[in-house]
Formats: sequence, C-alpha cells, structure tokens
Amino acid sequence: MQTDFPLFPDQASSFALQVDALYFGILALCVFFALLVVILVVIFAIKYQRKSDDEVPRQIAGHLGLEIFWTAIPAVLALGVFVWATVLYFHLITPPPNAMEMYVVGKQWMWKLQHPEGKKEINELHVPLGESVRLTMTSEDVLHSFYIPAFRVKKDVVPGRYTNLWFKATQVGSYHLFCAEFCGTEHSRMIGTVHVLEPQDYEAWLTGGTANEPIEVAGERLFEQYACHTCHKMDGTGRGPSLAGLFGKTVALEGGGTALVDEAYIRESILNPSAKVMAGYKPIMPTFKGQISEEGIIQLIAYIKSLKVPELTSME
Amino acid sequence: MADHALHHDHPHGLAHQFEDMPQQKESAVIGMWSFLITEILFFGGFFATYLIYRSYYPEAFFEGSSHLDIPMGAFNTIVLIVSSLTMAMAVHKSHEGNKRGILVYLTLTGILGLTFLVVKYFEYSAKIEYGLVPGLAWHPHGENSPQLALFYSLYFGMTGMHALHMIIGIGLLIWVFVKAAQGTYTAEYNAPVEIFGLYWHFVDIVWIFLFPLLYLLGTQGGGH
Amino acid sequence: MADDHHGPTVRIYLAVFASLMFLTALTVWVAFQDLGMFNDVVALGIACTKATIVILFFMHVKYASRLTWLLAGAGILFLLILFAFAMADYVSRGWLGMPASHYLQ
Amino acid sequence: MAITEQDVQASEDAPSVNYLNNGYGLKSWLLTKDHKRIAVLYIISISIFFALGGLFASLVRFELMTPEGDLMSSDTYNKVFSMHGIIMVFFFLVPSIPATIGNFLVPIMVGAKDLAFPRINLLSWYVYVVAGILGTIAVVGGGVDTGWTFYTPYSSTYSNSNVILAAMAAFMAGFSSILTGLNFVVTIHTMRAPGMTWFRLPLFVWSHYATSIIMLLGTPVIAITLVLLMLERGFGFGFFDPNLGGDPVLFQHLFWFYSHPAVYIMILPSMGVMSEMVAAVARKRVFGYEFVAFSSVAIAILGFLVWGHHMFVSSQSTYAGMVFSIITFLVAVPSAIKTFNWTATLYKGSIVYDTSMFYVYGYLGLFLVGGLTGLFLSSMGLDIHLHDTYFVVAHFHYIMVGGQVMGYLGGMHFWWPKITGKMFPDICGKISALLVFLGFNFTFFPQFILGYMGMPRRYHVYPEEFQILNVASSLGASLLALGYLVPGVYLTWSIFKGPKAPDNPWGAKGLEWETTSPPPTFNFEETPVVTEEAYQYGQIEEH
Ligand code: HEA
Ligand code: HEA
Ligand code: HEC
Ligand code: CUA
Ligand SMILES: [Cu+2]
Repeated sequence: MQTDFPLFPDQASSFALQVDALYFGILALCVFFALLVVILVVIFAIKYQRKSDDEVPRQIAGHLGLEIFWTAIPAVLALGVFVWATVLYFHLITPPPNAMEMYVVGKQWMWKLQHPEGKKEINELHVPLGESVRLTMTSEDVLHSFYIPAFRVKKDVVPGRYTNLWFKATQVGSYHLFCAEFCGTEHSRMIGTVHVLEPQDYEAWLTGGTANEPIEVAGERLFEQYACHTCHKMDGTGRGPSLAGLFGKTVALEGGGTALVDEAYIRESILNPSAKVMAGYKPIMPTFKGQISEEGIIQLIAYIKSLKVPELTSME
Repeated sequence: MADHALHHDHPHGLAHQFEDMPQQKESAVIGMWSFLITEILFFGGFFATYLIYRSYYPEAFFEGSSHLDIPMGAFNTIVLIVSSLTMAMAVHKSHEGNKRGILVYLTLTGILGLTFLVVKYFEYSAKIEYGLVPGLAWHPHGENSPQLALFYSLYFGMTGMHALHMIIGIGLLIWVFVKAAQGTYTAEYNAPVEIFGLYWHFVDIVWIFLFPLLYLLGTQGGGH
Repeated sequence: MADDHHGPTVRIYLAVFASLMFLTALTVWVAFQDLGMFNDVVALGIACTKATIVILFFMHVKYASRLTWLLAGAGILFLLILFAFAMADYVSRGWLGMPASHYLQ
Repeated sequence: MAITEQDVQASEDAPSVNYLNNGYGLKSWLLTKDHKRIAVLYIISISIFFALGGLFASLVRFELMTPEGDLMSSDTYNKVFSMHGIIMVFFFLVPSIPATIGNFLVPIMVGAKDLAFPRINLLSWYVYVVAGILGTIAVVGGGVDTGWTFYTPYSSTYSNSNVILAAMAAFMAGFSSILTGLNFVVTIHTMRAPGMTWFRLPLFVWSHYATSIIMLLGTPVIAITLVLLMLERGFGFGFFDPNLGGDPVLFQHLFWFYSHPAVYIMILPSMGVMSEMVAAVARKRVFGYEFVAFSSVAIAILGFLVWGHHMFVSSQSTYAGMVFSIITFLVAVPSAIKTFNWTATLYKGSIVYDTSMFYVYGYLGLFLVGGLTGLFLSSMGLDIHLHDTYFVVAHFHYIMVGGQVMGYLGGMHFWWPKITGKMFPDICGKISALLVFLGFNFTFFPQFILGYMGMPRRYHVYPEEFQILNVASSLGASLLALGYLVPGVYLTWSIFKGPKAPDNPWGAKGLEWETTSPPPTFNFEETPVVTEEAYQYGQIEEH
C-alpha cells in the first residue's frame, strides 16, 4: 500500500485534497515570509559587516508607516487563512444527511466497531468506497482519539459523551487507524486498519463469515430482556411514552423546556431517566446505569431509531 | 555587611535595597496586590468549575445546597465581617503608631478568625456524620447522587481552601502581633500590618461569595 | 505617598461595616423570596456590592494610587476572561444540533 | 568608592570586592539575598534539570530508532517522555531565562540595588529546590506516565504512577515562578533609577515585565487545576469524573488557561534577550522600540485568549473553537512585528561576526520556523489532521528549544563576562552555535514530515514506514547533544582559566555594562542617573 520511504500520506478520502490544499497554501505563505526574513538578514550581514572597531552606524529610531505596514499585512493574511481553514472545518464536521451510521467504542486499548447491520469488528473497520460514513463514538474509560491519517480525520473519544466524525473514502486500500490521544500503557498499540472496499465487495464482506443479526435486532432483544417494553408500548398505552418515531423529534419536558431526541438524549434517558422527564409523565423509569454496557446502549439506540410510527398520530 | 554603600541615614525599618520609606511602603503594597491577583485567579479556578456544573446540574446543586446549614453560614459571614472591621481598625491604629490599639484589634481579629474555624469544624463534622463527603464518607443514593457528589466536592474544596487561607492568616496574624508587641511598628513603618490587613480582607471577600453560592441557593426547594 | 494619611476615618469604617451587615441580612432575606431566576442575579449582585465596598474602603483602594486600581482591575478582568471563555464553550455546545455537544448522565 | 577595607585583593583596574568574592563558603551562598547570587544558584540548578531532561530525551530518541519497542517497555517509555516534558517545561524552560539572566539583570538594568523583595527571591529558589526534590522523588520512585499535560480521567483515575507527587512538584515550581514574577513587577514599577522612564527601559526589561504579568495571572490557575486533580485522585472527590457527570474536557480548559500563556513565559524572555543582542551586534538602536515593547505586552495579554486552540478535536464547541482560532492568528501578529523590527535593526547596522551574532541568526531562523508552523496548527481545518502528531512536537521544539533555549544560551554567552568576570574563547562560541543550529534542524525537521504523514506523538512503537525519518531525527539528536555539551565544557573552563573580562567587552549600551564585571554587591557604586534612551549608540534620527 505504500512505498518503503513515503514522505506524504495517502489521499484516500473526499477531504484529503482539500486539507492538503490548505496545507500547501499555508506552506507557501510561510515559505514566503521565512525566505523574506532570512534573505534580508543574510544580505544585511554581508553588506553591513562591521568595517572598523569604532564604526558607529546611522541610528534610525523607527518608521511608523513601516510598522503599520508590517502589522497590517500579516494580520490580513492571517485572517484570510482563518476564513479558509474555518470554512473547511465546517465542511469536515458536517456529515451529509444520508450517511451510513457506524458505532465506535474505545477502551484501553482497543477499538470496538459495529456496523448498522450488526457486524462487529475489533481494530478493523471495513467501509464501502464512495459512501459517506458517520461514526458515533464513545469511550468506556479514558480519552482516546480516533485518527485515520489517510482520511485526514480525527476526533477525541470522550467517556460519558458521544462524539462524531464522518468521511467518504475515495480510494480502495488499507489505511492506518491510530489512537491519537494518550491513553496509557498500550496507547501506541491501540491501532488498527481501515479497509476501503468496492461496494459489492463490502456487501460480500458483510454477508460473509458468521451470520450477523442487525444491530437493531440485538437492540430489540435487549429491549425485551430489560423489560423496557412493559412500559414503552408501541401504541402509547404503557406507563411510559411510546418510543416509535421519537428519534429526531423535539419533545416537551416536565417543568418547561424542550429537548431534541438524539443519541445522547436517549443514553441519558436510560442511564439517568429523571434528569429530563418528558412532559405528562412521572419520573418512574428506573435507571439502568451499570446494568447495560456501552455497546448495549448503542444497540438500544439503534433499535429506538429504527422504530417507525405505526400510523401518523402526533405525539403529545 | 557593606552598609557603607548606603550614603544616607538609615531610617528604622528601611531595607537596604530601597532609597526611602515611601518607596518601600509602595513596593510592599503593590507586592501584596500582585499576590492578591494570583489569589483571585487561584480561587477563580474553583468558581469557574462551580459556575459550569451549576449551570449543568441546577437540581443537584439545589438539593446539595439545601443540606447546608444557613444559620451557621450566616453566623460565620457576620463573624468575618466583624473581623474585617477589627482588622481595618488595627491598620488604622498602626498608622497612628498606637501599639496598644494594634494589639487590641489584632487580638479581636484573631479571636473572630478562630470562631469562624470552630463553627466550620462543627459544620464539617455534621457533614461527615451524614455521609456527605465524596470519596470518604458518601451515602446518598438518589437519582442525583453522582452530581450531588460534584456539589459536595466543590463545597469541601472551596470552603476547605478558604479555611486553609484562614489558618495561614491566623499564623501570619500571630507573627504580626509578636512584632507589634515588640514595638516594631511606628507611624512611619507599618507596612506589614497594612499588607496583612489586605490579605485578611481578601479572605473575607472570598467568603462573601461562597456564602450565597453554596448556602443560599437551596432555599427555593429545588425548583422554579 | 501622602495617601496613607488620608485613609478613611473611623466613622467611614463603621458606616461600611453597617452597610455590610445590612447587605448580609438582605441577601439572606431575599434568598427566601421566590424571584425565579432572579434569585441568583440578586444574590450575586449583593455579593459583588459587598466585595466592592470591602475593596474600596477596608482595602483602601479608593484612596490608593492608580497602579493599585490597575492591579485590582487586572485580577478581576482576567477572572472574567476565564469565566467567559470557558463558559463560551459550554453554552455554545449544541448550537449545531450535534449530539457531541450534549451532556450525558 | 566606598568599599569595605577587608577582603582587598589587589587588582588595579577592577574594584576588589564584587558579588562573587564578597563572602565565601556554602552558607554565604545558601543564605544570600543578593539577586546575582540567587541567579547563579538558579543557573546551577536548572542546568542539572536540563541535563536530566536531556537524558530522558536521549532515551526517547534511542527507543524510536526502531519501530519495535526493543529498548524499554511501553510503561517505561510513557514515563520517560512524560518526565522529559515535565522536567523540561516546569523545571527548566519556565525558570530558564527569567530566574537566571533575568534575576541577574533586571535590577541592574533598571538601576536598582536589588530586587524589591530579596528574601522572597531567595524563597523562590528554595521553593524551586523543594519542588525539584519532590519531582526527583517522583521520578526515582517509579515515575509518572501521564504526559506533561496530565489529562483526566487518565491522570485522576487510571494511571498507576506517581501523579500526585509530580503534580505537587509542578504546583510548587509554579509557586516559585509566581514569586519571581511578583518581584519583577514590583521592582520595575517602583525601583527604577532617577531618569529611568518606562520608555528608556531596555527591551529585556519590557519582555520580563510581560512575562511577569503572565506568571501572576496564569500560574495560579494551573495551581488550582493541579489541586483539583490531586483532590480527585487522592480523596476521590469528583471534579472531572465522567461517572459523576463531570467533564474531562473542563480539565483541559483549566490546564490550557495557564499552559498556553505559559508558552509565552517560555518565549518572551528570549525575545528580550534577542532585542539586546541584536542592538549590540548591529551597534544600533532597536528599530521601532515602542512597537517591540508593546508587542511584548500584547502577546502577554492576547495570549490569555487563545487556549482553546489545543482543544480543536477535544469535542469543544465549534463556535468556541472559532473564537480561539481567530485570536490565535491575531496573537501571531505581535511576533511578526518583533521579527520585522529585528530585521530592520540590522539594516545599515555595523554587524560584527562574533558568538552573539551567530546565536542571533540561529535564533531568528529557528524561531521563524517554529512560529510559522504555529499557523498550520491554529487553522481548525488542518489541526484536525495535525493535532497530537509529530508535527506538533516539531512545532514546539522549534520554538521552545530553537527559540528559548537558543536565546538562553545566546544570553549566557552575551552576559557571561558580566556574570563571571571571565571571557570565553569566541571561536568555541561560534562552533557551539553552529552545532546546535545544525543538530537541531537535523533532529526536528524530519518530525514535521512524520507529523504530516500521521505519526501520532507519545508512540512507543510505530509502523515501519516511519523508521527512516525517525532514525534521521535520532542521529540529529546526538549532534544536538554535542552542541549542548560543548558550551558546558568551555564555559566551565573559562571560569577557572579564562582571561579577565573588561567591563564592557562588546561595546554594548545599557546600565549593566557601566558597572564592573562582575558587579559589586549592590550593583553600582552610586545610584546611576539615567539621561538617555536605551541603545544610544549614536545620535538618533527621527523619521
Ligand atoms: C515557547 C513556546 C511556544 C510558543 C511561543 C508558541 C507559539 C505559537 N503556537 Fe504553539 N505550542 C507550544 C509551544 C509554543 N507555541 C507547545 C508546547 C505546544 C504543544 C503542547 C502539547 O500539546 O503538549 C503547542 C501547540 C500549539 C497548538 C496546538 C496544536 C495541537 O495540539 O493540535 C497551536 C494551535 O494553534 C499552536 C499555535 C501557535 C501559534 C500560532 C504561535 C504563535 O505565537 C507564533 C507566532 C510567530 C510567528 C507567526 C513567526 C513570526 C512571524 C512572521 C515572520 C510574520 C508572518 C506571520 C504571519 C503571516 C501571521 N501551538
Ligand atoms: C524545554 C523544553 C524541551 C526541550 C529543551 C526538549 C528537548 C528535546 N526533546 Fe522534547 N519535549 C518537550 C519539551 C522539550 N524537549 C515537551 C514538553 C514534550 C512533550 C511531552 C509530552 O508529550 O508530554 C517533548 C516531547 C519530545 C518528544 C516526543 C515524545 C513522544 O511524543 O513520544 C521527542 C521525540 O523526539 C523529544 C525529543 C527531544 C530532544 C531530542 C531534545 C533535545 O533538544 C535535548 C538535547 C539535550 C541533551 C541531549 C542534553 C545535553 C546534556 C547532556 C548530554 C549532559 C549529559 C547528561 C548527564 C551527564 C546526566 N521531545
Ligand atoms: C417502569 C417503567 C419503565 C421502564 C421499565 C422503562 N421505561 Fe423508559 N420511560 C418510562 C417513563 C415513565 C418515561 C417518561 C418519563 C421520563 O422521561 O423519565 C420514560 C422515558 C424513556 C425515554 C425518553 C423518552 C422521551 O422522549 O422522553 C427513553 C428513550 C426510554 N424511556 C427508554 C427506555 C429503555 C431503553 C428502557 C429499557 C432498558 C426503558 N425505557 C424502561 C418508563 C419506563
Ligand atoms: Cu487510546 Cu491512545
Ligand atoms: Cu497554545
């Protein structure tokens, strides 16, 4: 996949080119200023070498115009770079709406990854070429950082919280996956490989090997195992609200305020139900903290996401 | 040694590096203020943490606060304000070079400082008894229990750091007292009393903020 | 450095003391009134007033050189910077509606 | 000349009693209140820590010669780079110039007999020593493996190493630097000699003033942060613990509130050194004096508004990141002003090719690369890729080692005759400057490439394709080590065997060159009266 002595990383995602363009842009700017200063001081050293021991050069106090000039020019250029880099940043963090969802749990010292179809991997990630993939990530212990140099993407993985990252692979091949945030003894071995496959190969890979149950099926099983369904009935007749079609909605909370139902909100509802109570309900839901693993929660989330509203009736 | 490098009379209390008393006094006051700046930011780290968690977990903070003893906190506030007054009076007396005045007011200040610490001791004991000390003796089990631990960590951190400053303050007070008793301070040379006063007032100010932030926010029963 | 001798008088000290006591009583009383979110605002406002009074009179800043004002001001300014910029992160998390910004548990 | 009669050691042109021979014996040093002696104590102690930190650096470079972890275990490696970072930052770089050259020169440059609080100055050294001992105990007793950044929750809950001791050591080192900064602020405000107005102060003093501002305003926040960390780790209090709803990222905010401004503690003093040396090398007034002076203060203040640029990928909010990013770009501007003014100072100067000149040029080159690569990192879109890679490692070594250490060494050479009263061989000075410059580039330039290729930092083992560049870097490091050893040798030699230094060997301007080499105990025989601006090498033309 690489020559023996590479000096530049692979460009294997849709933003690699844009990031590299920014890199070379700033590089040009920096080389310009560095050369400017270096050439000037070298010329001065040659031209104004001290001729005699009691030579006293003309004393120049300063020059206001010059000062303004060399304050303003770098400031303007720097602001230009800022705009460029920030626009790119927004692009880098905003996934397209149709992106495939995958889940990542980091723990000392491995990456646990899961596909929407339920296939699980450790330290390996298979993704289809040309598809946008959005990762939802969390950590079981300390900070980690999910880093694929060839894709120019990186994001810290934080315990107690979900972070996201997305990319679109543009080149078939295998690439490094690193943990970039120091996380203890085997930090440098918390590495893996990202395999970019042609879509049909990806399909084949998905279906090959062990039969997998889709992630939301696993979630459904947990939903029953933990007796969630006793309160959350599909038709809304249970003691808890129906969860169908809930994902992505904004719900009203007891005591005023609203909340957007996203992954983090569901996670909170499971681990600390009384933190945000849906309007019209009593805070009777027990906490499942310490009973369901991070992976289990992710499966439950996927299940709740998959629930469609049976027949359109607006929810209170 | 080489004191003859100074070619003028050497007033009482003037250190060798200074030219005259006003310069020395100005330096002392500015030095103390510079130190207080660092103290402001030192406590600032606590207050920033408090601010952020408070805005995230208002309920837990209300709940935590409602277990604190307002009468004791209010009493201690009053004790500290009175001690600030006596401290200000001690400084005032030192400007007059009134040794007896300094000693009397320093004594009062010291007693009030100790009173504060004694009350604090009782408050802490009660918390330990009820198991409200995160990590060491922690009993709450409710839904908010984790965030309650954040509140109590901040409570003990902040009041503990404040109490530590009080203890240091009382140590310094004793030192100033001894010097004053030896008759060191005159109408011209009294910078140590003055800058110690600055320190004492600063510690008082910290408490002025701690009291409402920690004790008083639980009075509304946890909801608006 | 004439300012030492123009420090506050005992009467001023007593007045300052009285107002501090009054404000302490006020802050306790107000805490038991239900003002909604204004409870916090009022409590902090009173605390700031008290602190200002102590700084100006007990700590003689009102009578002190410009430099002392500058130092006291710098301490407070940078404290506010710490608060403001750290809070800026916490407040604006979630403006993009991304889960990353949500707190858990 | 009112000098004590005793201790007269005959010598015609120099006064017999100076700060060095005024009292012998350990006690006269350990209980001294003389800022110059305290500076010497500091020089000795920070040199020890530099050697220790350098030793750890060498271990890092040895290990990274091969992709496998063959020299040491992962745990050992983690401890080695952590202790390298902690020692270098807290025990060497922060005190490097301020506590040594600054301690020695600031009072002299403002025309005072000593710092405002000599006893506090000595206390600061003792606090530093105690901190150093604590740090050493932490190292000897098993080390610490959190990195110099102490990020939670690893440091508070998961690490099995001596985090509390190391944090305590850093806490105390911070306290010592607060005391130094406090002394400088007061001294510069109240103890300037008659006629020494603010705009006659040497730029070295301005930059130390700016440094002190940061020490006073920033250091307490790292202190409290470390206290919180120690409470959390030691007592099980919760401040950053995600299990309690605490936020590990909050630790980063508090940490960088100090540690970003602290990087300016680590560069401003050397900028001051450069201003003095550029003027002396070119025999010219520093171009745009006021702008250079104010840019120091601007760096100090703006430097407090950018800490979030270390947290672009930490899950900090995007909007906060944007604010931090834009201000970071702006804080680069005062550095640009300085660079251009130094360049302009050389214009039509009378440039002498001596050791100082070599160090000035070396500094300029390395600082430029270091500073400019900061622009890559402050670009949000690019930092996503570069964060926590060797690109960052290269960036900060260019500034901290190429900048501040180069400035420290340059300054040591420049003021060596003043401090010790002895001259060193000029040719040796030039060779050492060249060695350091070459070795440095050899060591750290490959790391930029490694970083862009994606090699993460703090990696004990790494993929094979990174090996060649790593080997290059390790080879360079041995050259660099040589570059640091050489001055140690001939400077030590000069103390015993070097020729006596004249009062003003470089023909430079400044109060320190008007007193004797080495200066008398109270710096001047008589309080100087200042009548001219700094760097009056000749009549100044206004434009
Ligand atoms: C002495 C120490 C020092 C100094 C002075 C600086 C100065 C700067 N630093 Fe650096 N930095 C560090 C030490 C230092 N840094 C350290 C230790 C880290 C890593 C910490 C860790 O994680 O362990 C770090 C990390 C770091 C990061 C975080 C990277 C990451 O972890 O992802 C960033 C991001 O913005 C950054 C930016 C800058 C900038 C913009 C400057 C600017 O101040 C530089 C200004 C100078 C110039 C720009 C050169 C001169 C100018 C010109 C010649 C004119 C042309 C200029 C323009 C066109 C603007 N630094
Ligand atoms: C002042 C600061 C400073 C200085 C001077 C240096 C100096 C050097 N540093 Fe380092 N470095 C840091 C601050 C500094 N560093 C920091 C803050 C980190 C981050 C740590 C972290 O991630 O937490 C870091 C990390 C760091 C890394 C990355 C480690 C990793 O991420 O895995 C590397 C790798 O090459 C490195 C190398 C070097 C080298 C080769 C030198 C050389 O310049 C050193 C050369 C000096 C010598 C070799 C000593 C010379 C003296 C002698 C030879 C005397 C002999 C000794 C005895 C007799 C006892 N440093
Ligand atoms: C004892 C009954 C009960 C059980 C068992 C229960 N819940 Fe709930 N749940 C509720 C009630 C009541 C609410 C609404 C009040 C609230 O938000 O806390 C709720 C709210 C929720 C919400 C938030 C809905 C919203 O819009 O606010 C989610 C998500 C949820 N539950 C998921 C689960 C899952 C997953 C399980 C099983 C692991 C589960 N619940 C088990 C009673 C229950
Ligand atoms: Cu996980 Cu580093
Ligand atoms: Cu920074």
